Amino acid sequence: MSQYDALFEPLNINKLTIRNRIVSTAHAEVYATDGGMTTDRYVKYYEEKAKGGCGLCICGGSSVVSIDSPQSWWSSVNLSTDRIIPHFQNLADAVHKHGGKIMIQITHMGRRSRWDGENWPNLMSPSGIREPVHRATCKTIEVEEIWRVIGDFVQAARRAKEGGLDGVELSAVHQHMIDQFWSPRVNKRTDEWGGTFEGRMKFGMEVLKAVREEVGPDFVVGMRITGDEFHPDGLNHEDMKQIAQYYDATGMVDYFGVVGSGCDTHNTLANVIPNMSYPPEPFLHLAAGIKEVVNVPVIHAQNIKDPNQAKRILEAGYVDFVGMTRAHIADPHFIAKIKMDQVDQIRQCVGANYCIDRQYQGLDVLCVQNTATSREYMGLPHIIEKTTGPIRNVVVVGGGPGGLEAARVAAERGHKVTLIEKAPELGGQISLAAKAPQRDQIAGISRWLIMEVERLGVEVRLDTAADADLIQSLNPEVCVLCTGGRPFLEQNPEWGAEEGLVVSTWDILNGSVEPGKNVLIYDTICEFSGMSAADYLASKGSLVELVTDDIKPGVGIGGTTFPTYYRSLYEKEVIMTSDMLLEKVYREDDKLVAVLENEYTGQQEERVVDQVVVENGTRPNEELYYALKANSVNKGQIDNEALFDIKPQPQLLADKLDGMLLWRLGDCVSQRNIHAAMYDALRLCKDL
Amino acid sequence: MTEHEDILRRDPRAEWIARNRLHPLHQAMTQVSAVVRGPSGLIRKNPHQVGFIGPNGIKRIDRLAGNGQTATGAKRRSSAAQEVTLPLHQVVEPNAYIIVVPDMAGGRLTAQDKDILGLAHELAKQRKALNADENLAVVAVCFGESKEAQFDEAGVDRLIHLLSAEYEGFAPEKRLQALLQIESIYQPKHWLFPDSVHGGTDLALRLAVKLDERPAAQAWQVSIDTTTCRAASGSQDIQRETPRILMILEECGQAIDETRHEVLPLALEVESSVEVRLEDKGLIAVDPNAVPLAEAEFILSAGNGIHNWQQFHDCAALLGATEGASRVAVDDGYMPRMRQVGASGTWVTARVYVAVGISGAIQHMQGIGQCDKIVAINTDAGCDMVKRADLAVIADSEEVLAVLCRLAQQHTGKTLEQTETTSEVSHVA
Amino acid sequence: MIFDWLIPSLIATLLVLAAIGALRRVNFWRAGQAEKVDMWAGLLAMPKRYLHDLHHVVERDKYMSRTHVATGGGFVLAMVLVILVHLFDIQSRILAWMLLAALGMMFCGALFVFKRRLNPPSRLSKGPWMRLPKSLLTFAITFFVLTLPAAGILPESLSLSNIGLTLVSLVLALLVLLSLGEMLFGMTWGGPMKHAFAGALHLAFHRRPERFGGGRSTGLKPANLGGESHGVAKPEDFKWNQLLGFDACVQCGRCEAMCPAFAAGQPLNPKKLIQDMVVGLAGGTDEKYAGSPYPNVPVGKASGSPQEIITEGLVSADTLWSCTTCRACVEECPMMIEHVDAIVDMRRFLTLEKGDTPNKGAEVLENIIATDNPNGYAPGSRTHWAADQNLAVMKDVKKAEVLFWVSDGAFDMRSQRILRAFVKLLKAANVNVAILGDEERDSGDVARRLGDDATFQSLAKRNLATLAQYKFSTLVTTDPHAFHCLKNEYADFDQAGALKDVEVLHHTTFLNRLIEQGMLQVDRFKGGKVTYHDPCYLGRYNGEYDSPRALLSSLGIEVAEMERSGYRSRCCGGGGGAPITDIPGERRIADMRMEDVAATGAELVAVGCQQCTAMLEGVVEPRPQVRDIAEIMAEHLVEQLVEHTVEGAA
Amino acid sequence: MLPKVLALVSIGRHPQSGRERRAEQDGRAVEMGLCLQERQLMHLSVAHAGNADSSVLRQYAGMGLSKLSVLAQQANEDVLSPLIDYVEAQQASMVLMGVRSEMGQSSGMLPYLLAERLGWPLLPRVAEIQSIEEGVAQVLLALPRGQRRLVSVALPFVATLDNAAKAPRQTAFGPGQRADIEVINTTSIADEVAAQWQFTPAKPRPKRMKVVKAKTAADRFKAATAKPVGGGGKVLKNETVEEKAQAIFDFLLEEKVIR
Repeated sequence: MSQYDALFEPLNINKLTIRNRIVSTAHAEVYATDGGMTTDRYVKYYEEKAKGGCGLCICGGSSVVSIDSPQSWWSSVNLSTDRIIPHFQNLADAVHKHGGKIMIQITHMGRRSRWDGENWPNLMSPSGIREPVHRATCKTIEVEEIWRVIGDFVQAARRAKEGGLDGVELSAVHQHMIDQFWSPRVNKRTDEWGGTFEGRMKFGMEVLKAVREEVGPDFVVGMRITGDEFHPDGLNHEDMKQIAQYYDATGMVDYFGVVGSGCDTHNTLANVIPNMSYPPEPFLHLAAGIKEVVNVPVIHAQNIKDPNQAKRILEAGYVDFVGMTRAHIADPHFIAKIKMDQVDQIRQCVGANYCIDRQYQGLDVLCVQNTATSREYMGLPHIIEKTTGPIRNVVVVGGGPGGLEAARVAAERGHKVTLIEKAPELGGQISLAAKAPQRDQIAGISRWLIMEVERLGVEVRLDTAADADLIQSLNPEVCVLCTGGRPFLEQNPEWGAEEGLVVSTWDILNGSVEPGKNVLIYDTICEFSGMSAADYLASKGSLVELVTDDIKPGVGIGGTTFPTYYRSLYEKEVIMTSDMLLEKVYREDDKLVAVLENEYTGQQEERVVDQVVVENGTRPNEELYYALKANSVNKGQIDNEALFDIKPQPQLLADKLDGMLLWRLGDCVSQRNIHAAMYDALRLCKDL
Repeated sequence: MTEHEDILRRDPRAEWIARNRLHPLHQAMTQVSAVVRGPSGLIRKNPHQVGFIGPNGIKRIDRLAGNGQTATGAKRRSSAAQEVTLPLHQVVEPNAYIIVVPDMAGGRLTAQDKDILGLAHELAKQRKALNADENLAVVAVCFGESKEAQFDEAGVDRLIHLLSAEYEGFAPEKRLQALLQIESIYQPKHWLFPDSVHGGTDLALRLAVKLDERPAAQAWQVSIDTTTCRAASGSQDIQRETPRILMILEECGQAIDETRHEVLPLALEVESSVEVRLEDKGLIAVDPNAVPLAEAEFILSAGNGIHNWQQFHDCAALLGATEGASRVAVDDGYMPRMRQVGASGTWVTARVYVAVGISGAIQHMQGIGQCDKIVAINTDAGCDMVKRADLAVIADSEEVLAVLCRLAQQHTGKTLEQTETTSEVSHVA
Repeated sequence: MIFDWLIPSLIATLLVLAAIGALRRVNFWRAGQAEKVDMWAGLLAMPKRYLHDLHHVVERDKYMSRTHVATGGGFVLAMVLVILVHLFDIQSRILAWMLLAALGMMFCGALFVFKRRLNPPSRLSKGPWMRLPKSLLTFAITFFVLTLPAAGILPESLSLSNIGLTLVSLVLALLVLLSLGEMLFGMTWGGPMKHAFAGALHLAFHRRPERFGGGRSTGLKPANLGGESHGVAKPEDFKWNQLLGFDACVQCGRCEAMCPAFAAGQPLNPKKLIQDMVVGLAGGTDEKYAGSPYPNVPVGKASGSPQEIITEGLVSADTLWSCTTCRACVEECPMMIEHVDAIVDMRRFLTLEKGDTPNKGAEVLENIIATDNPNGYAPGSRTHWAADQNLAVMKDVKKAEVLFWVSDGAFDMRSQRILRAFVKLLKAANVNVAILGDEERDSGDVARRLGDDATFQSLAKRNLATLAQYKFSTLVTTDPHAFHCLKNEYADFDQAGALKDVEVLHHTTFLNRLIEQGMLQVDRFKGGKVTYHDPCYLGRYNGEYDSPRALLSSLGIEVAEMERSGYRSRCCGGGGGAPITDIPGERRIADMRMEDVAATGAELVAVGCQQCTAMLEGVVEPRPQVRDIAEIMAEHLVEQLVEHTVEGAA
Repeated sequence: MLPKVLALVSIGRHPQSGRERRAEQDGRAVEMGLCLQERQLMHLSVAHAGNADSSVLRQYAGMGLSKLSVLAQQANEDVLSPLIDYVEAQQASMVLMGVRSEMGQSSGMLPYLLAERLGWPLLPRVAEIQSIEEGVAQVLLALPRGQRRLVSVALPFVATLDNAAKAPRQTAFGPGQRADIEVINTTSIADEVAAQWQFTPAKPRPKRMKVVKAKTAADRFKAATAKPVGGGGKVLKNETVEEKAQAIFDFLLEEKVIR
C-alpha cells in the first residue's frame, strides 16, 4: 500500500462495487457515429481507461433518450433505439474485462441544443425560453410530450441495462430537461409541472420513478446535479441541497454527481470545466454541501488532476468519489502509474481545455498533449513498447513540444536520441505561452516531456544552434527537425517591422521588450498569443487596446477558455475592437500612430500609442531543412498515406537505411498547434 | 465623501455645449464626458463620443492623452473594492459573561480561537432567547503581548488583557491564578477554551480541577443544553449536558463575520501570591528540517527563481527555517518531492512563509492558503505571490539571500557550521 | 622389532585416551536439552545414511568426494585392521595384506588431500587442518611399514644393528604416536578428526531423520511457550543432538561460499557460527579458529561456555540477524548441519526474552499482533485489491475446489499485480476458486523467522481455525513463504485437521498442472533473453525447481540459467525478515543477485515470489525487468473473445 | 534509596484495527520510567487501574517489568481515589502517564486531578527529562510545530507524555508472561455522572470547506473561483538590496520566527 490508499478503497454504489475512488465522469466524447452508435473508437477509448485502472467510467455525456433531442451535433450516443444494445454489450465487455465499471448518462436536452440539422425538430423546454449559449429557441413542452419523454427515459434505461452497462446517470445538470424544470429561471409554468417546489420537481421525480420501476432495485441509477447555478434567478446552493435531499429521500437515487455552476451563459459555461486559470477544485464546497444532506455516495469532478489532491479530498471525506475526467484524457493510465509507483510519470492535465473546447465546436474530443487518446483504435499506443529491431541513432532538432515528443517516443522505443535546442532551455513556444497571466500551467506539458526525456536518457544539448555540419557530424540515421517558426511581422511592410515600429507578442511575453504605457495589439490570429499578450501587458499596468480584423478578439479560442480571458481583460479595461485592419504604423514625435481601417466601410481611424504589438502568426524556420534535404534518403518527404494510416514510414520497413532519414514536423512546416506537432511526432516515431 | 453627495449637480452651460455639436468647445467637452456616472451610480458611456480628428483628418484616439474611454475611470474596478463597515454589536452594562481563553498562538487569534468566539456568541444568543434579562458579554482573556488587531471583528465584547511579563511563555500557574480571580469576580456562565496543543487544553483542565467541574473535552457540538464530545481516540461520541467549562475542537463554531464588537477593557487586579513551581527556561533550538513540512512554523520556500541552491540551503539553515519548494523546483530535480508545497504536494500552515523566486501558480497558492504571513522575494512585481504577500521585495533572490545570510549570522553570532551542530535535540530519557 | 610391546601399547593407550575423550565429548553434548531420538534405529541406519544419503551431497564436489572415500574409507578399514593386526596381533597374512591395501587406498586419498591443502581455497579452515594430510600420510606410511613384516614382505627381523633397530623402532613409534594421536586422540579431544566421530553420531542421531533417503524437512520446530525462558540463550539450551551436530562440522566452508550475507559483507559466516557454537559447548575462545571470520569482525575476541549467554560475548546479535534463512548453507553442508534451526533458536531468545529485534523488527511484530499484517493496515482492507476481481469468498460459498491463499501481497501494490495476473489465469482456466477475504491473516512467516514463535503460533492456530470452517481440496498461493508455513509448519498445530487432506501448492506448480491439462493456452514469448530466479522458500525449502521452468518453457522460453540456480540459487536478500532487521553490510544481497542475472545477458528475470520481486526491483535501474511467472503467463494468455454482432456496423 | 517514579498505563486502541494494544503515550511513560531507572535516577513501578485480565498488560510487562500492579476496577468506575491511595502508598515522587486515554472518555482529566489531589505540580506534554539533580528535574516540553521548551521543576510532580517522547521499547513475550500481575482490590466508586452520558460510535468529521457567505449569485461565483489575494502588502522595489533584506529580516524578527 502507499500514501494513496484513500484512492484505492473500494466503495459500493447500490450493490455495485467500484474498485477505487476515481471516476471518469460523463462528458460528450463526440465519437459516436452512424446515428449515435458507439464505435470501435468509443469502446477502445473507454477500454484504455479501464485498463489503466479507472474505477468507474460514466460515458456518453448528454446521451439522448428521445429522437427530438438531437445528438448529431455532438455525435453523442443515441439511446432512443434498440439498435444501440449490441454496441453497449461490446462497450461493457471491454470495460468489465479490465475490472472497470461503466454507466452512461442519459438525458433529454430540452432547450439546450440545436434544431437546425438532422431531423430539424422543434426544441422543447418547460416554458419555451431561449437558451443563449446554443442560440436555441424552443417551444413550451406540452403535457403529452412530457409523458412521452418520461417513457423515452424508461426505454433508454432499459437499453442500457440490456446492453450490460452497470447503470444510468440521469442528467439534471447543465440545464437539461430535468433541471430546466427545476430552475425557476426557465420554468415559469403554473400547472402541476411548475410553480411550487413540488411542481418543479415533478418531472424529474416521474422520470426517476419510472426508470427505477423499469430497471429494478439493484441497477444503478444516479443523478448528476449542479451545486449552485450562480444565476440570480436560478437555483442556489441551499435550493440544491433541498432538491438533493428531496430526491435522496425516495431511496431511488444511488449516487449524486455534483457540478459547480450552471452553464447556460458563456461565462458560467466556463466554470463547468474549469481551465488552467481556476484554482484547484473550486467547487468542491458545493459538492461537500450536498454530501452533508444525502445518504448515498457523492461524486465530484472539476479541476481535480493530481493524485495528492485527490487523496486529500478523499481523506478529508468531502466526497466519496473524485471525478478525474480530463486527468484520464491526458493519461488513461493515471491509476496504473500510481500503482506502479510512477507518480512522476503521470502526464498531468494542465487545463488547456483543448478537449472540451473542441467538443463545444462539435469536434471529436482530443487531448492537447496526449495525441494517443481516443486514437487507440488506430493503433496509437499510450505505452510505447521497445523496438525489437535495430537500435538507431536519432537526432531531434528543436526542443518545443514536437521535438520533445519525438525525442521521448524515440527514446521509449529504445533508440539513442540526441535532442538539440538553440535556446538555453527546452519548451519552445510553450515557455512563451506560460508567461501570460493565468496561463502558467501550460508549461506542465513541456515539464512532463522534459522529465520523461531525462528519465529516458536522451542526450540534451542546450544553447546549441544546429547546422548541417553539426547534424552530419552526429551521423544520425534519423533526423527529426522541429525547429519551429518565428513571428511573421514582415507581411505588410507598412507596419514598419524593419524600422522597429511594431514588435511581436513573443517580444512582449519573453520580456525582451518592456511593456509600453499605451499599447495597441493587432491580432490577426485570434487565438491565444494575442489575448495572452494583452492580458500580460494589462497586468503590467499598460493601457491596452486589442484590435482584430476578425469577428472578435479571441474568436479562435474555445467556449470554456475565451470567457476566462474576457473576465481578465475586461477587468483590466482592455478595449477590444473588431473588424479593423492595421494599415500602417508611423512615428509622430515620441509617439506611434497606428492607422486602422474598418474592413466593411474602409473608414480609417488612428490610435496614438507608444507601442504597437502585432500577432500575425509564424513563418517556418526551414533553413536547416533545406540544407539537409538533398542528402537525405527520403529527400525530406513524409509518406502521407502511411502517416495518416498510422503505418511505419516505408523506409523503416527495409532492413537497413541507406542514409539519413529526414522528417520535419510542427511549426517549421507550417503553423499549426501543439497537438498537431505532437501527433506527427508520435505517429512518425512510434514505429522507429 | 461629503454630506452633499446626494444632491445632483448640474452645469447647464456644459449641457448646452454637449447638445450643440457645432459649438467649438463641443469636442473637448464631450471627450471628457464620454464616460460619466449615471444617477444610479453606475458607469454611463457614450461609445460614439471618443477620440478627435487628428492632423490627417482621421479620427484619433489617444488614451494617455485623456481622450479614450477610460480617461475618467480614475479608479480601476479591481481596486474599487469597498471597505465595508460592519455594524457594531454593543453590550451595555453586561450582567453575565461567557469567557473565552484563546490560544493566541503567535500573538494572534487562531482560526480555532475565532470559531470559539463565534460559538460563545451563539451560546449567548441561545441563553438570551431563554432569559431576556441576561445581558451577556463575550470576554476574551489574553495573556502577554499581543499582535492581534482585530479583536473587534472576531467578536470580543470585553477584553481582559494581562500584559505583565510573568504571563509570557510557559506560565500555567500564573495564568490559572488569573482565571481563578476572573471566576470569583465575574462568575461566568461558561468558560470556553480551545482544545488544543497550544495550551488551551492544559489551562482548561487546570481550571476545571480547581473549580471541581467536569469539563467537556474535545467538544464539537455545543448548545446550551447538550454537548457532544469526541472520545476513545475519535472512535466514539459522548452526548452529555453542557457543562460550565468546555474545551472545543477546531472548526466547531462559526467565526463572527457580520458584526463589530466593542473590545472594552475589563480591568483585573491579580494579586501575585501564587507559588511558581514550574520554571520556564525558554525555547530550545530544534532542527527545522526535522519538523514536518505541514506543521512547520517558518518556511523558506524555493521556486525556479533560485539559481544558487547551496546558498538557499545555507540561508534556510541560518534562519532556522524549514525548507519548502514549488512544484517546478521539484520537477526540475532541485528539491525532493516531500518538500513540495501546494495542491499536488503539502498544504502548509506556517506562521511565516517566505517564497523565494516563486511566482505563485494557483496550485501553490492553494497550498499556502492557511499561512499567516507571506513574504515574497521575486523579480516580477506583477506576479501573484507578490500580490498575495504581506511583504514583497522585488529583487534578485541571490542578492537578497546573501544579505539575509549575513544578517542572520550577525544576529545569532553563529556561523553555518555552528548552527548545524546545535540544532540537534537528542533523546536522553 | 625390539620393542614389540611398544606399538600395541601405543595403540592401546591412544584407544583408551580416545575413549575417555569420547566420554568427555558425549558429556558436552549431554549438557544440551533432552530430545527424543530413536538411538538404535539411528545407529543402525547410520551406515546407509553415511554411505548413501550423504553421498550425493558430498558428491557435488567430486574431487573431495572421491578423495574422502579413499581417505576416510581407507582409514576406517585400516584402523580396524590395525587393531586386529597390531593390537591383538592376529597373525594372518590375509589380514595384513588387506591392511596394506587399505593403507594404500588411504595413502592415495591422503595424497589428494595433501594436494588440496597445497593451495587451499579461502573457504577452507587452516590451522590444524593443514597438518591433517601429513598425519594421514604418516599414518598410512608408518603402518604400511609396520605391516610389511606381517604380510611377509619383510622379514620379522632386519639385519640391522641394535642401535639401528632401536632407532627405526623409535622413529616408527614416534610416527605412530603422531599419526595415531591425530587420528584417535584428536578424534575425540577436538582435533580435525573429531568430525569423523561426531559426524557419524550426528548422522545417527540427526534431528531431522526425514532428510535421509531423499526426504525434505525444512519446517522449523515449534518453540515451547510459557517456560522460564524461550529460545536458546546459552549453548546448553540447544537440544543435545544440535550440539552434537555442531561438533560434526568439517570446516569445509561450503556454507560460507554459499552464504549470501557473507558475500554481502554482513557479519555472518555460517561456518564460523558453527565453530563458535563448538566453542560455546566446550567452553573457551575462538582464538584457534583458522577460517574466514565474520566479515569485518576480528577473530579471537569471542568466548563462551555452555552456561554463558551466547550473544554476550560469543556471537553478536547482528550475526544472527544477518541470516536470510535461505538454507543455502544447510543445503550445501556435507555434514547435514542445521544452521537455520540454530539461528532461529537463538533469535527466539532475543525476541521473546530480550525484546531486542533490531530496526523495524519491533514495529513489524507489534503490527502483526495488533492487525494481523506486518504494516499495520486495517484488517478490513485486506481484500481491497480484489474489488474488481469478482472472486468468491469462502465466507459466502463455504466450499470451493481451490482456496487461493492471497497472503500479505494483498496490501502491496506491486504484489497485487502478481495476484491479479494469477486470478486472470485461474479465471481463464475456469478454476473453481475462492479466497478467505478479510478472514485471512498473515501466515506468521516473518514473525517466526524473527523469533517470535508466540505470534506465529497464535496466527497459525487462528488461521487453521478459519480454514477448518471451509471445504477445499487444494490450497494454492503465490507466496512461497506462506506456502512453506502452510505446507510444512502448520501441521504442528493442526489438531482439527484443517489441512489434513488438502494439497498445498505453489502457484507455479498449480499453473503447470493447468498447462499440462490443457486448461490454459499461452502465446509464445517474444521478448529477449529470460532467466529464472529460484526463490529459496520454493526451491530449497520445498524442492520445486521444475514447474516454474516448465511454465517458462511452455511460453517457448529457453531459460538462460544463472550460474547459481536451482538448489544453489542465491537468495534475493528478502527472507527471514532480513529487510526488516536490515543489518548493514558492504553491499546489498539483491544487487549481487541482479549481477548474477545480468551475467546471463537476460533482459527479464522471472520469479515466483513477491518478496523476491520486491527485492530485485529495488535494485536501481538500469537493470533487467523483474516479473513473476504468473505475470508473464497472464500477458501471454490466449483469451477467448466474445464479439457482440452489431447490426449495420461498418 | 532512589526516588520512585510511577508510570500509569491504560489499554490503548489500534487506530486501524480497533484492537487493544499498548496506548501510545502510556507506553512512552513506561519507557521514560525505564530510562530513568537505567540511568539510576529513579526506581520504576507501573500500575494500571482496570481489568487485570487484559493481555495488553502483558505487553507492557514485556518491556522489562517484573511486576505490574493492577488496581482492580470495572469499566465506568472512578479510578481517582484508588490511584491517589496507591501513589501515596508507593511514596512515588513522579507520576507519568499519557495525555489522554485511547479508550473511554479521553477527557485528559486524570493527571490533573491526581496532581491537584496530591498537591503536586503538573507538566503537560513532556518530551524528555534531561536531568534530575538534587531533586530538581530539567524537563523538555513538546510544543506544537516540533518546538521544545525547557522547564525546571522540583520533585515530586505529575507529567503527561507527548508523542514526541521516546517511543516505547519492544515488548518481549517471555518476561511479559512471567511478570507478576499484582491485583490490588480497591473500593469501587461508580462514576454516576458519566453513567448519564450517551456513548455512540463516532462518524468522521470532514474539515470545514471554504464558507461562501456572499449573497448574490455573482459574488458566490467570484468567491468560489477567486484567487487568494492578500491585498495591501508592502512592496519594496527601488530600495537597495541591503534595505530590502533588512526589511525582511526585521519582519521575521517581529514575527518571532527568528530568535
